[in-house]
Amino acid sequence: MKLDSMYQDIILDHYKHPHGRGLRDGDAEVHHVNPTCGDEITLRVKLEGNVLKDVSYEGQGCSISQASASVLNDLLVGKELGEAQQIQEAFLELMQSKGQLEGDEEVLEDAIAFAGVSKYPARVKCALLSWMAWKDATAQALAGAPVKESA
Amino acid sequence: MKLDSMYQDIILDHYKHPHGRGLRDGDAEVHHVNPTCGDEITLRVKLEGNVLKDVSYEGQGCSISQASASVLNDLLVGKELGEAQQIQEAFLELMQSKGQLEGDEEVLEDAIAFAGVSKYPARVKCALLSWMAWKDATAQALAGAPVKESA
Amino acid sequence: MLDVDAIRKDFPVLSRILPNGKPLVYLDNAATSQKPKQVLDALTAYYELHNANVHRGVHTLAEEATALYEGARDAVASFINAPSRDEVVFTKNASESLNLVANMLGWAEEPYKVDADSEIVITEMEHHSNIVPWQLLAQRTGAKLKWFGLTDDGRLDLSHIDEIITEKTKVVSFVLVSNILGTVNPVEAIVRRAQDVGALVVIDASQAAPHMVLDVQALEADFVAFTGHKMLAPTGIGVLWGRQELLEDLPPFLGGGEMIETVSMQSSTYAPAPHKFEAGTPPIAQAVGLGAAIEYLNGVGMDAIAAHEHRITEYALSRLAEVPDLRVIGPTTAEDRAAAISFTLGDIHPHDVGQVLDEQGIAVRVGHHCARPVCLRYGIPATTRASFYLYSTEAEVDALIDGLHHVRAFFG
Amino acid sequence: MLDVDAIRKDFPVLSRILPNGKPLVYLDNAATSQKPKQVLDALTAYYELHNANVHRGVHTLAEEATALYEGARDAVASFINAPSRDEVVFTKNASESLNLVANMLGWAEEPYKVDADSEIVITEMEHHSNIVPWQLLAQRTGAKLKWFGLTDDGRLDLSHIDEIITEKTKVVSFVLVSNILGTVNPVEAIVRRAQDVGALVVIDASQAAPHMVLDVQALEADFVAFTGHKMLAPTGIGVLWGRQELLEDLPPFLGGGEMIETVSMQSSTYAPAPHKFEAGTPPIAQAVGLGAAIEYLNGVGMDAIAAHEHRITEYALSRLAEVPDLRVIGPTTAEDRAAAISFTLGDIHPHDVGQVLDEQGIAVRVGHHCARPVCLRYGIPATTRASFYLYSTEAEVDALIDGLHHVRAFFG
Ligand SMILES: Cc1ncc(COP(=O)(O)O)c(C=O)c1O
Ligand SMILES: Cc1ncc(COP(=O)(O)O)c(C=O)c1O
Repeated sequence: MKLDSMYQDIILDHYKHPHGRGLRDGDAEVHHVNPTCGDEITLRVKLEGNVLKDVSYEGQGCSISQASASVLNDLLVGKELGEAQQIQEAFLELMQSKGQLEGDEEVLEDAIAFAGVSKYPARVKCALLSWMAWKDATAQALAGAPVKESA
Repeated sequence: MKLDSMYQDIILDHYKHPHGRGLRDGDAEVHHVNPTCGDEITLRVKLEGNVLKDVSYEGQGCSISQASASVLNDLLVGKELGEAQQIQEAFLELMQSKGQLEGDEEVLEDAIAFAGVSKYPARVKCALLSWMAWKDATAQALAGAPVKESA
Repeated sequence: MLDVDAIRKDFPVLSRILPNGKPLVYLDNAATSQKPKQVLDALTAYYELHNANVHRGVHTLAEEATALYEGARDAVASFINAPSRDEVVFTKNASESLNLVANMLGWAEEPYKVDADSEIVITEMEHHSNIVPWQLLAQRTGAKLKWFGLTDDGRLDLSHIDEIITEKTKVVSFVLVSNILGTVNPVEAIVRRAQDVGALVVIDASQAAPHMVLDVQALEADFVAFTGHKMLAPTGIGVLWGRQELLEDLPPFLGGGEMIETVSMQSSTYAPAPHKFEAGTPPIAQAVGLGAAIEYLNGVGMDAIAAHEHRITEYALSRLAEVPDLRVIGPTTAEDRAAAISFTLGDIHPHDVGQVLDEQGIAVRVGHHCARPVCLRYGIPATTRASFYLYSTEAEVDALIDGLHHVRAFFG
Repeated sequence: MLDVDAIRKDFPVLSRILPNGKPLVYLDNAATSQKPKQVLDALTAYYELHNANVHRGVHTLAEEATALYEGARDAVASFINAPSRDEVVFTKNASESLNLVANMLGWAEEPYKVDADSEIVITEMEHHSNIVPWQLLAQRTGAKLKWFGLTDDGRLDLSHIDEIITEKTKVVSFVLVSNILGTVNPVEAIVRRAQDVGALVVIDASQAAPHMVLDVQALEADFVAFTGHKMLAPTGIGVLWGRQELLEDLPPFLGGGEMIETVSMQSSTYAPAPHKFEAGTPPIAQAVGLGAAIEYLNGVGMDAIAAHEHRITEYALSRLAEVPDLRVIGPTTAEDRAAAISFTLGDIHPHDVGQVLDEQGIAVRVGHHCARPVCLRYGIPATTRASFYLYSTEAEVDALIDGLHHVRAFFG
């Protein structure tokens, strides 16, 4: 059934038991919304030198956007920035593939479960919400932006 | 042929040899334009008590609008206002009849030649231009408006 | 009673089988309606036989196109009981109609001019298209934007009406039927107060015109806006009705061809309304399509349509009440209520609800429905909305209910 | 060479027999073009299969409609060689596109803001839709409106360019191809000077997009406007192309659904371009129709269309020269000239010319063609205009010439 290709068990698991949720100390904070559906995320990154020490987040949204933030936390925390960026790019490529790619499990681990989502244009934005927020926050942290108050 | 029903000889005659054309002394002056085609008329009325002493005009436009002003001059000058107004209304009714009326020759004289024009919505406005201008100018003259300078 | 089976045959899309093999159950009518073949035929006939630019031609096609376009204006005027056809302005959608009014009032002379001393009143249940134009006007003029809040059961809270609509209020703009809550608002109380303080009244009838008798004279408003695509007509056409003397007094909005009387490089004068507000080549074919849609609606009868939707709404509300954890956002009875029903389903996100329903062929809308303040008011991120129309059936309601049980099982 | 016979078969209206028994000779293409059945089929397929509101749905129809609508944006972007699809804004017509720019510049921040110290430059051959918006902007901001005059042979008089475009000039807006004179304007000279003084350049390409290759990057303009109905597409759709950073920096125009990022009663933020400028339900079906029109035009080839029209224009100019008392208003050769030809015929009023031609089935436009300043400039009340397109034939030119002889005889 087509639905199962979107709602893999891995996704539903992350949705029901999100990893690393909650806002903790950070070097930069961003608030992103998906105007098409109203999904929102507040996300902070904490750097230590070249290493992504923490990605903490809070938000509301559908299973896809929530699970995707949880998977992001799993995948990126503890990585060097360069590697984290490669993972982000691999995920972006997968999501823009319109169901054509399967994703490299070596790189993306649980995130390959989102391959099925890439067939649904309206949901791709849900899956990308936290990843775009992370990219933005990291850029701000590198630029030395102060932590903003939560909006 | 259909064209001849619009371009009656009477109309072409008035067009080629307009009656009463030129601006003379008046009690009120108006400038009307037909925005659909750019036809323009400047028209003055001169009252003497209850009698329409003169209708003078200048303008540019198609054969229909020019001939109609000429016919108006013929029909209305020298009439009492009440009668002039009746003639105006009869002409208006004829022009709005979409080819259904023939017009009362007793009242409208040469103006019945315009019956064929009433079948052409875009041209009805041409035929009515001077008549609407006359109505407006007469109302202004009665209200005691001063003669405006030509625009 | 409507012959819904016969009506459904007029709408080609309603017999569509979706790529996953499921027949379409279209419950997204508040977003846009489907089109009967009568409307599509009118469009095709227009383009295949009469297509020309309007108003400025003496040739046969131009005369025919003009007669069709202006005939559509007559159809709209009589559909809304307008005192004059010249009060009907064609726009591209309801949003443009509302922006048109907001902009006119910003550029108007006294007594209409909205400026830093003015107040503008809207409500918390407006569609974004009746919020943002007024926020922009307020920002640009310094006027103050105020609004009516909502009661817990999805109605306007008019208890402070005299403090909200005051002597400073220049304009009150509100929705006749909410697209998210389904609430039908009490026009008279608001109009009465607005008239007392001399404020203009704008009514957003986008969700009313398709579903019930709309009588602009009975409403006693100054402006009424609605949109074609929600009432069986093509996309790309909207209507602004306005009282004649206002349309005469107020300044133009868009400038261009069609809306002028005479132009020189130094200055221009404007055509009388409605043309003053119709700059450029109008949506000719779309107006013709709207005329055909109105003919179709009149043929069925607006009263009969309203009665049918009322029945469906009652049935849907009673069946939705059976679904565990389902909370209707908006009035829970069919009284003073239209056929758009929003709800939440436990803590399953509406996006997920919609996706699983879609898998069963059921098209509902999910999100904030361009009325985000309503979601904020009720502390929810979004809703799922099912909305019905003249061709909706009880069987479709049943399919929705089955679908919702399936959603619960899936995420259970 | 075009296979004009084959092309004509795609256009149902071209085989129409008029009520007076005459076959239609459609020479009013500058006012609006006819539509091929490929475009009508695309419209019908959209409504019969995929119709839904766009962007906010997760259901199948909404996804399909969104893909079709956004696919049309891709088609437009590549048709005009836009660097990015996000630079293509859908409007209702070219007039709205031009008003959009004028309004944005009125509400913009520095350095774009047009205010009392600014100058706006247009030309005397603009369509009213590129005059009135700037007059309104000048009135409302106190800016000064200036313009290029015309030479006796229907070209822009650029001899005083340095006095007309100055350091105070904020925006220069001009027509690429005149709808009344047929003149093709020298873009580069104007753009060069505008860039020197830091002014924005707006190009009205309404009469260019249908007839020649349009490359917004080659033009080096900041904004380019055109309209669907003149290029085989439905009424109710226009395009504004704008440079991405400008669209990002400039404020929105119409407020409402679709154009927002997030709305609360207190304030709103806006979606990125192009959506920021597309308030309300867009002209979805019309965009789809425009996409189909572009596919049709690309199939024929814009270069081939331009060459065909050039040949027809040459032939028409040479044959018109045979008609006694006929004076072409505009360039008298086909060089830097498009296929809209205006003329006067002795002192026979154009209205009368058009009427007698109509009687013979020949549809031409008469009047000031929404470019009254051109008529004032040449001291004429109006013109008769014949305008050609990809389906026009030499036989139609011949019919026109015969018709004009008949007109002369009739009023002789
Ligand atoms: C040169 C030019 N600019 C602008 C327009 C306005 O186009 P529209 O009426 O579709 O807004 C036209 C056509 O009427 C035109 O010929
Ligand atoms: C209540 C209400 N007002 C305004 C609108 C805006 O209509 P449109 O998008 O056609 O401009 C809508 C529909 O989206 C609506 O439901």
